Amino acid sequence: MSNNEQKPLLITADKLRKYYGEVKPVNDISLEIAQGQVLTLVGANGAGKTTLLNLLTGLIRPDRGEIRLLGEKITGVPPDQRAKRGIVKTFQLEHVFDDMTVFDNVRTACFSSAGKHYSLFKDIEDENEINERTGALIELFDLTGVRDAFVRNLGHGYKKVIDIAMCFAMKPKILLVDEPTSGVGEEEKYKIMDLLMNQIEANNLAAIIVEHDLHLVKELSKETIVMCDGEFIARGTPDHVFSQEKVIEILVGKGF
Amino acid sequence: MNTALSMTVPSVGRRTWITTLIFTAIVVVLPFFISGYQRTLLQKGLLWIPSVFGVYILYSLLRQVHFGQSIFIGLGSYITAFMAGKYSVTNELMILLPLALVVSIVVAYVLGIFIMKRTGFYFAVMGIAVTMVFWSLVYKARTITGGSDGISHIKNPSLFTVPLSDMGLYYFCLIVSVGIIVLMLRVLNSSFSLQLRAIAGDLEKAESIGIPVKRMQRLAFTIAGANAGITGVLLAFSYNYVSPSVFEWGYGANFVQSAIIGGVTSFAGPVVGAFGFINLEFFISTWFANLWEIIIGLTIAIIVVTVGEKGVTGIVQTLFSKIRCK
Amino acid sequence: MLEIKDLTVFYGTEKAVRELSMKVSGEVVCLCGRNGAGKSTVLRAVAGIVHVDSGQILLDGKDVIPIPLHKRLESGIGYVPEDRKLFKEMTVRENIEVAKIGVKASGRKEMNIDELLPELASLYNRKSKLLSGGQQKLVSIARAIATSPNVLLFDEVLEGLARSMMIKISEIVTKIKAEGKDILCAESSLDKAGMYADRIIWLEKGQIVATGSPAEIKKQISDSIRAR
Amino acid sequence: MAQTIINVVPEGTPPVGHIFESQQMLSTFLSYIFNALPMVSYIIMLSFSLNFILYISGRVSLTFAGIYLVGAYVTVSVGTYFLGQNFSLLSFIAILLAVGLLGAAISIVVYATFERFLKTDVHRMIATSSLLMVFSGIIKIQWGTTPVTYSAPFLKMGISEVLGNIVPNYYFFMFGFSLILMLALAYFLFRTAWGLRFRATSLDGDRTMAQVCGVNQNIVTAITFAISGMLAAIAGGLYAPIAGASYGIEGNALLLAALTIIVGGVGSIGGAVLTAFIIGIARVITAVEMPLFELAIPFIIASAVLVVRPYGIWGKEFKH
Repeated sequence: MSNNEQKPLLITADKLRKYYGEVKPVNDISLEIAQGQVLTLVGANGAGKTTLLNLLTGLIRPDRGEIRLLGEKITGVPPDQRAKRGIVKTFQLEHVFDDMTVFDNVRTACFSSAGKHYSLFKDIEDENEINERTGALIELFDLTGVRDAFVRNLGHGYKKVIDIAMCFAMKPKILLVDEPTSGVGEEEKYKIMDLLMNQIEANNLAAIIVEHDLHLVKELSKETIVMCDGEFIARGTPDHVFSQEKVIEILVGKGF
Repeated sequence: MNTALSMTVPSVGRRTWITTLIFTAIVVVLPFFISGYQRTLLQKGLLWIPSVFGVYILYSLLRQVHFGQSIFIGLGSYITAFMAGKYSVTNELMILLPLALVVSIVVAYVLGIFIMKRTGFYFAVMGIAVTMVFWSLVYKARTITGGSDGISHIKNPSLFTVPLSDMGLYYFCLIVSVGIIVLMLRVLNSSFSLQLRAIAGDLEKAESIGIPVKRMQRLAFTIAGANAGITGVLLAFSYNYVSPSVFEWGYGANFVQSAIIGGVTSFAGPVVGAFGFINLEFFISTWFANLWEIIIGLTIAIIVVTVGEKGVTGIVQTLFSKIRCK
Repeated sequence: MLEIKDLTVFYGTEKAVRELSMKVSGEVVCLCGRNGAGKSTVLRAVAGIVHVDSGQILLDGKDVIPIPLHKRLESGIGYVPEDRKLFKEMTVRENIEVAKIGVKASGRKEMNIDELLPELASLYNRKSKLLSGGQQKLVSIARAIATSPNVLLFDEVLEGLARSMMIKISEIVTKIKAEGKDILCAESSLDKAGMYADRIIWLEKGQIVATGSPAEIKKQISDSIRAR
Repeated sequence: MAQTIINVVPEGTPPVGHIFESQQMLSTFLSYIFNALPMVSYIIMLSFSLNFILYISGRVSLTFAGIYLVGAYVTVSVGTYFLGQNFSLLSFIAILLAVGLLGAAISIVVYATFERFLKTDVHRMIATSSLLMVFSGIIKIQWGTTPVTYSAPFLKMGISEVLGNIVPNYYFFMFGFSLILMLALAYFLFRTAWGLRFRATSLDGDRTMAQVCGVNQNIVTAITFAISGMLAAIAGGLYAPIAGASYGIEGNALLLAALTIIVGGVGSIGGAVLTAFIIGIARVITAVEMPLFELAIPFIIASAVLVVRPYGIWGKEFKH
């Protein structure tokens, strides 16, 4: 943690709060993430992990508190603008464009990130720069074999990877990854995680990864936060965190 | 939308351009071999294509049913009727076409703000509603628009002050239609259409990768409107007559029906649909007199139940691919 | 007695439940496991909501798979869904009534809802959307047991409730068991399952990996975390 | 297009000075309401015809507009044939009920043979709007395109004077009849065992859980379509003595029904009735004050509502 202090703070959340009636999925959480800092977030079902991510991406509005990106207040900024500024999230259940090929899926994100929403008459095949970038991403994420396949015919593992590839196409500053391995087989799990971690490291990104598989968490991350009932209850290296009795108690008892 | 029913939009390739070229060649040559009446039918079919393309864009890319194309056809037609007919200001196509274009773009953009508030059923209904509003305004404003009598005696158009003959008008319509087809094919192959498809596919994800959903939806609606506005001008010149019936919702529905007959899984769909609809209308009403509405209605109902939005071109495509597999 | 034999359910192209066999008779069995382990899918298959790809579900020796969804309650399977799913605009009484009107509970011993769930008596005329989460859960249970089915399925019945409510509902589950019903539950949390279950079945990837009492399973899982 | 015969606001006495002004305003306002009654009842029934299917089974079906057309024509023909100028209230009601049954039958047949195979809302909209062409084609073959009228009930029922306004009794009859139908429907939905099943499968309930509780979805949907068809046909029959039946009136019916849903929200009987009053009265006022905007006013109201409350004034957000 000591080396984080030299790096600039990327995102700061100050006393975020979101209540749904009696349920308090996010209860006055403060969070600071520096560039290149990778956090894993574990917790029981309904502990508020997804709600926290959605607050950061702007899909839901906080009841209280504020979020800053590089010191600039972004609490009221809509999700598509936040995505442009570098806060990008993958979805728990894969959200991909089923009726398009893998290449087109990634290409859409590349066009969007380049701000080319309204170039009406330029053939997509002629946009060399974008196509090259898409091709590079496809290669990077090991999707070359299914480049022209329609996404709806592919398995969950592929869809997850495509989802992640689209996020990288947005040139993110911070990546919020919601359960990258849920609903995916054991072998694919490691492949997806490897791809993800390598890319995060290579681009020196900050990331919050929500993950249920504690085994993976221990292997892959340097810093873990345990969340329970809308609050952070433990934070530190995975080894340290998972040796605490209360954490095990909560994780085993409440499910994960 | 249900994945089992999902459809795909092909990309514009060399084959599409060759087909377009062949199509153009045929319609260029055809008038020399057919009667004057058949030529007007052909001309009407040509003029329908851009409007059907508007419906096609909204349907195949955004999955919305656009019943309101008649609004913009009507606007274009009445602009022409006023300028070249009633008030005799000008019959110059090079003034009328840009004017209709600007008016329909402005109207479409403003209407889009309201109509695109919600999608699906609500979008379709608002499309019908707006046409009916225009219909009623035109119908009631008798002193200006002539009410149900419409406006007749529209002067023949001139192009760069040269008056156009009937044949000249046909070729001008041809140029405009083919021009719009080419433009639309480009639009369909642009990043814009890719992103529209993304919006239809998964709105949440589209937003999360930074696509400005609302604005792009509105732009698609505006493009459809602009297409129809231009054809409205030429349709008015073709008929020499405009009546409030251009604003009837059934007329707008005809474009949707054309698109469905043609099919939205192929770029040829709108072309086939426009010609198919107009010829069906003509032949059925000559052969079976009163039965034409029943036949058209049932045809479309059956097409939708059996092959969905694939239409005639979709059926042909499947047949071809089956033959090729064997 | 509920018996499941070689149950397989596909979710898209992946198997959500793989050749799972188990038996429930006169006890409270709870399926536990991580997200996506297939707990809910088993329950939904028994309730008739998801399509079963192969296998048998026997209720007192009779296969229930051919029975259509709207006849399952009549044949003796009551289901309490994951997130309550009440008819929001209806009163509590009407919610329970819906289950009662269409179903002839032939030959079953009537259950006394007022005795089992006395809390509901004062709420009968209130719209169910105005109830608190715990009260909604009670209504959902009442709706399932109103026609006294022989088998009851509880999907995450303690999820999202306050501690006192959890205790209350686990007591109710025990009381229902005392009426001679077979109960199959799913919980993602061992703590919660331990509050009422006699036996726990730990699922991973749609298969049974461990069976035992709550304490046994808990120890097994904690050990495996420490070992990692 | 329906040519509403708007009873022209009574010319009224010439201005008699300030004392009477407020009373006259009240009288004028009442006259607006009275004159709106036919339109209001027409909108209530038609909109609920569409709304009911949308709310209970989550389907969009535009067939009701065709059934409305058939209802209007059949009432005119049957009324002229059997009753002619000899009008009796009971036999007219009998005709209306018979027409309602006919509408229900058509609706069920179309549903069972056709609509049930449509898979998405988009398909349903296109296919059922094409069916409207079939309906109007049949009408054209049978009755031609010239409007037909049957105004005996309207004329024979006489007029009454209410607070200085002369109002045809038929207006009250029409409004009363539709109100009774809506009350009956409300009674059915909220007080009977079958109504409970309907509400359980509706958008407010939960389709799957209703089936888990033993509700047979197919029967409920079939009855839903029958009720919708009945409402549409009776609306046609009731409105025919005022407006006659003419080729192409289904467009207006479709539009008003749909706009009422936009304003009133899905599945609210109260919302439908209130919206019908708003739109009906607004139409009458504009018909008198600004005839140019008479047909535009429902749309203007709906657009305003869409901007302020996208899910309708009384509506809730449904995802179907």
